Amino acid sequence: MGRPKVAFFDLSCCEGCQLQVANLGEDLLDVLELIDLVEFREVMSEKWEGRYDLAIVEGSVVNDESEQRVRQIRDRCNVLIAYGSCATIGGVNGMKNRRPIEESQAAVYGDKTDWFPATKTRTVDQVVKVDYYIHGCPIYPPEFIKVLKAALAGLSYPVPDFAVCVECKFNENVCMYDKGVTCLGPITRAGCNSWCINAGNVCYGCRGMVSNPNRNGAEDVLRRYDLNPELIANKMMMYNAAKESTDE
Amino acid sequence: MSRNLSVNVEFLTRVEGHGHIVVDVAEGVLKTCQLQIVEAPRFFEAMLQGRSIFEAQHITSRICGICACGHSLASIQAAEAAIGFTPSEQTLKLRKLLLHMENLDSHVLHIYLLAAPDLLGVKSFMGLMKDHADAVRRALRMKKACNDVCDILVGRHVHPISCVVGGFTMLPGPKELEAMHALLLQVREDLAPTVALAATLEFPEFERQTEYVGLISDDGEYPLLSGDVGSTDGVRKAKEDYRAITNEFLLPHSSAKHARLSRSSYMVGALARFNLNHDKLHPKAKETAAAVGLKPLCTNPYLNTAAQLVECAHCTEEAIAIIEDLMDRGVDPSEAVIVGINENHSIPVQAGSGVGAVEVPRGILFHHYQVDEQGIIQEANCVIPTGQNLQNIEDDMHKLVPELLDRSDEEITLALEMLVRAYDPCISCSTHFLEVDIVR
Amino acid sequence: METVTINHTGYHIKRGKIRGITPLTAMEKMFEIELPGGDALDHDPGQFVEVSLFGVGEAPISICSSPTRRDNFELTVRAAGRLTEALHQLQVGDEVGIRGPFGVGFPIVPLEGNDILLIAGGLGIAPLRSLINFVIDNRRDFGKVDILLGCRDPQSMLFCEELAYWEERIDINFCCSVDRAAPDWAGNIGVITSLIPGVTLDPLKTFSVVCGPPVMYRFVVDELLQKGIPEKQIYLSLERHMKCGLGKCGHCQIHDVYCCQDGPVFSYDVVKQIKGAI
Amino acid sequence: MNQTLLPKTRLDDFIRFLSARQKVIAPVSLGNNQYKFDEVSSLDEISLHYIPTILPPKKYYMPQHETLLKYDVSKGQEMEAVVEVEELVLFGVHTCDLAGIQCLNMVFSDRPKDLHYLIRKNYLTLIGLECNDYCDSYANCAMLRNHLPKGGHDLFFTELADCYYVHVNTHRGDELVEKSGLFDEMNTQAEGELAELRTRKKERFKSEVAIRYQDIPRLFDETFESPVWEDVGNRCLACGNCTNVCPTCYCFDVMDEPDLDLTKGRRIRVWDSCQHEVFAKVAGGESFREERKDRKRHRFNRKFKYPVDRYRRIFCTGCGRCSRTCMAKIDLKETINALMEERE
Ligand SMILES: Cc1cc2nc3c(=O)[nH]c(=O)nc-3n(C[C@H](O)[C@H](O)[C@H](O)COP(=O)(O)OP(=O)(O)OC[C@H]3O[C@@H](n4cnc5c(N)ncnc54)[C@H](O)[C@@H]3O)c2cc1C
Ligand code: SF4
Ligand code: SF4
Ligand code: SF4
Repeated sequence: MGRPKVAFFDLSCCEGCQLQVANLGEDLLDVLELIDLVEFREVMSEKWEGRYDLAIVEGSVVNDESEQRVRQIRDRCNVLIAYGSCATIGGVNGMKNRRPIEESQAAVYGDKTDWFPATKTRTVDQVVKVDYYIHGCPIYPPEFIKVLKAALAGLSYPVPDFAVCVECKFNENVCMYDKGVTCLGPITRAGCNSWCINAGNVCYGCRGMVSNPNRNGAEDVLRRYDLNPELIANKMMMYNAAKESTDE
Repeated sequence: MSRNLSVNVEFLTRVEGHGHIVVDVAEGVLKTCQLQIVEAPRFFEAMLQGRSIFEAQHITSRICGICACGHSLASIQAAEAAIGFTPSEQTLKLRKLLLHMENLDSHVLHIYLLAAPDLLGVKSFMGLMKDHADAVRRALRMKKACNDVCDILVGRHVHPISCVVGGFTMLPGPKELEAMHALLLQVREDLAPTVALAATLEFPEFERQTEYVGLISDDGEYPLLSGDVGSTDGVRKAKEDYRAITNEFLLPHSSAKHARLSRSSYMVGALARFNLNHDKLHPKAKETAAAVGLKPLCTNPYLNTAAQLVECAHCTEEAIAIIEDLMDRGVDPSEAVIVGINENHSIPVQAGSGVGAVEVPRGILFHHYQVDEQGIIQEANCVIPTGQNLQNIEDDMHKLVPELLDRSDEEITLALEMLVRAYDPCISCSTHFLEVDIVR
Repeated sequence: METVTINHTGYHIKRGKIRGITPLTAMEKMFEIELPGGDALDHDPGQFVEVSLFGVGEAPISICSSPTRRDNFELTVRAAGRLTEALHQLQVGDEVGIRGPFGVGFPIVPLEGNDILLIAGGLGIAPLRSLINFVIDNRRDFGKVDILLGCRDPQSMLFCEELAYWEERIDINFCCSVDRAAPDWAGNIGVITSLIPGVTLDPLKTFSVVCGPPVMYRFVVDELLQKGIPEKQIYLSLERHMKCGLGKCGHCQIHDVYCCQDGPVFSYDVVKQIKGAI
Repeated sequence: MNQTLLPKTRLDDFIRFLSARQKVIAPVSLGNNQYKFDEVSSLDEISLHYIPTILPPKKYYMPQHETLLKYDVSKGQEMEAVVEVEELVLFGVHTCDLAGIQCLNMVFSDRPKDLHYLIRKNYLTLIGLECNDYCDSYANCAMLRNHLPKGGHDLFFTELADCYYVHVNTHRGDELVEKSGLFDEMNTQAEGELAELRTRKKERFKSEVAIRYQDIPRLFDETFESPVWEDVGNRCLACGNCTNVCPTCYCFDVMDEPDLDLTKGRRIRVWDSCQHEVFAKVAGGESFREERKDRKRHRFNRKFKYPVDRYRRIFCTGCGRCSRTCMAKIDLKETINALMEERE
């Protein structure tokens, strides 16, 4: 068997996750030893007509056109990896679901909204079956490599289902709550090595929530910080709104 | 010659985002010439309404992964202006450093991985691997270096973490400065062979009189993070008047807004900056310009790539200078901020309106916010460089296509693709998709 | 940082070679494994080994063969996750890592000379098979032997040929039931507990060993107690997640008990003390 | 064994003496009144007056990620068991953390022994430091009688007016004292000062909860079904901070980390937490501690009840880390008080 044919695709997103892959630097060359990269629009003009062993998809589904594209990709690939928050949980694109789509359109395009049709933001797995998830905005490169290894070996990759706090403690950071600001680490699933807290910022929840978060408990904790309820809701929904609004 | 021609290239590649080019020539006469932006709109402005101004950087960084640091800087500048906060000198210095790294990183990506394949006649960097493996390795090494500097400085390059309204949540210590310095010295080494390679490249010939727009200032510094907005047609306005510069308008074939100033269109980006401020470039950058034969006022858009190379030299030298200065003076660690959404009230907030104008890789980027006294965003607006360039690209195409009609379909298509790529468009930013559709 | 090699730790694996693979159902396969040099595993019925494939992981699997039979041992594996699915991909001649045997198996000594009632649900028949064959090979040491087996449906029944053999033997009472079946099924239909009242036994002389999915225990134990079997004479094999098998990792801990070292087999009077164990 | 004195003015020399021989680990400040054990090379980097570090020194005994085996599957299941070790001196370890290490020693030397732990432990030198005063209101060391040294160290320092009173407890400790040449003879004044300090501490350190040490296990036995657990479970976010920071929590997960070539790799163990929902899940999907209250109760019992049955020792050192770190403000002393009230 030859090297697996791998292709990268992007739906609606900022393409930062592709860049994270391009940014692997010389590690990228090691990865390229393992796979046969057949499509990567951002950096390649080559096209592949056959089946993909692995399709790696970034971005959310936000209109009929992107829905069609992702269905075509699924039909042509054996294994599909959704990577980046936009693809796995909707990411920041999901925020627009929190108000009627017409309102958002009007805010940006005024009376010309008809020219640019849009739908609610959906995650890739709300449209087609997804085999592997790499969460994060942007993806954490070591996790990308980990999942790629699992996919190439045909093994499952269970996303850590415990809180970012765990990794944060491993890294011995001073807790943001002790510094007087709120952090979504306790309800966000780990896997990023507590990236943001290591850099002195709070966790924004970009990897999505753990499977059974104590939402009431978390809101109680946040409420102790002089925040109005709307800001709390905003905070918890920065990345998680797409799942939230369509699951209802 | 009266010719009908139809070329159809779907998914223009090696650009950030998705677009189509539609050219329609019937009987030798150019009828339509459009750059269609079919990228799905993402409604960032709408998402920002009702949120804390302290979240604006985090959210708008996600407009674009390639210029995430640029968006962050413009967003922070606008946000700080809106709430009436003045950043410290150290903070400004570190932000300048970050912007240099952003421009350097993006330019290296564009020059080597996106533009060079065209100029060397291959399909992509994968093709380069055969005859120019060293160049690819060098490009990846330079990119990695930029990336590593950003990791140290702001946690990561894509969607920087520590650079926020108020300053930095993490500051480099002596060890970190040392590490960044070493990385940049290596970039400096790699730049020499890059310039040598670029000097051998032949850029297509094409000229069109164009208005160039960018930041201008009265001090001796090549303006990237501060200054007024000016043009080669003599316009000069405060950045708060950005709407009078960009005059945005919508076209049905593009989900991105277009812009015009004194003429039907204008250009922003490395070439515009070079044309406006070449005398302020670092001597090393001026040397580079001479080596690749770039002279002001240059009206060949294909040479935007050359101007990027000149800026690479400038940014590298300036970044090294900043780091050396910081190594001498030391970074004051007590300036690190803990902000979150300001629930600790560490930053005073007042109602107001603020504009940020920053020269990011593809040109001048504007962010504009209006906040209430709680720091809640009432109104937000972003004007993206690629959006400003779209009309100019179309105008270039209008002039270029008739000049090319005696060439083959493939050559015309390639020339158009290369033209669009020379602008290094970031359609993700302006809203993603580029497709060439020539009907003659 | 210096790296020291250690000659033997609890995490050392033995390189087992797969000598035979028998597909049992759509989900389960039986593997016959040979240790280096043909060494015997030296296990007791009811013990388990940690089976490992480097790059994939490790999982506890009960030994389903009797120590009285041949030198190679057998494992019945249901494809349930990472490791077990990878095991199902293997071929005869491939290697697997083996650690163990671990744990305290079924109590042979107290059983000897007494009547025994063995109750298995689903995959629980795998560890019990090891005991059953041990009993058959030492048949004279035991009194009356009853075996009750419950399965989801006839398709999921394991070791069908052996079941038929046990059924034929006159010195063993074998009875099985399925939760649901097609109309052409001639056997019993119903949950396993429905078989217990039908067994005639002398409760004070009977030792019962139960093995099956966690949900089964409550109901079966209630029935056995109803029959008058003393708590001390009921043995259960508990399943817990395990990572080390060495009584350290904490996954299999129920109260102060580590299933991997102190179990997995416990008598009911002990289990009863451990709140939340079943 | 014996006692000796180190004048305060020579402490820096002693640290430099140590760091010339091997890496020295000591508490350093992170700001925000928080500390961590980290590498130092001189006294000025060390915070001698510190409250318990974010992570206890267990991270040197059983690192967060620890390699157990290296494997290569190119020719079958080939492996080599390894321990990654480094000679370290841990300086300034408080009595609660010494007790924590003693607990871990018990667990890992219990049969079957864990050689990875025991071998690494041999590379570590432990120098204790007495707390002359309470750390903060979260600490509950007196209740567990860990405010006084109970062994487990090579050297033990107690700060007096001008010098450190040093207990030499092992041959290794003795060697450091000898080789450094920095220590003075014991004198009666120091003896007197130490006695005085201990008397003062006796008054200052009183059991923080009104319960006797020996009665604690029974309390947990009797309150297994208490509604207190319900309340604690409702507040708990299951983030696992309390177990990670605890000096006596040692649960772990074992996993393989293949290299990019997919043939070589490492089998590692990583700290795990009984507070995670998946911790006690088995293949059928059943979880034995599905509810947060079950998990919280399990953790408390694993400190105050179960280890007493197994190792005859309470596995809480009284460091207060779990209460200090909990953002839901679940406090160990409050919980014990609530349980006691409940029982009455
Ligand atoms: C003493 C003992 C004896 C046993 N004997 C046998 C036997 O003889 N035969 C047999 O087939 N089995 C036996 N088992 C059960 C077997 O050990 C489990 O099925 C084991 O989990 C299989 O490992 P695995 O790597 O294949 O599955 P895993 O990958 O561990 O998956 C097991 C289950 O857990 C879920 N899961 C895995 N990871 C996660 C995660 N991170 N988050 C959420 N869910 C997750 C999976 O979906 C799956 O349902 C025994 C268990 C014990 C304790
Ligand atoms: S900083 Fe955030 S992620 Fe870290 S421990 Fe605190 S709450 Fe958890
Ligand atoms: S710390 Fe939070 S926001 Fe940051 S990368 Fe991790 S999950 Fe995302
Ligand atoms: S239970 Fe809490 S107080 Fe006790 S040793 Fe652990 S962290 Fe310290």
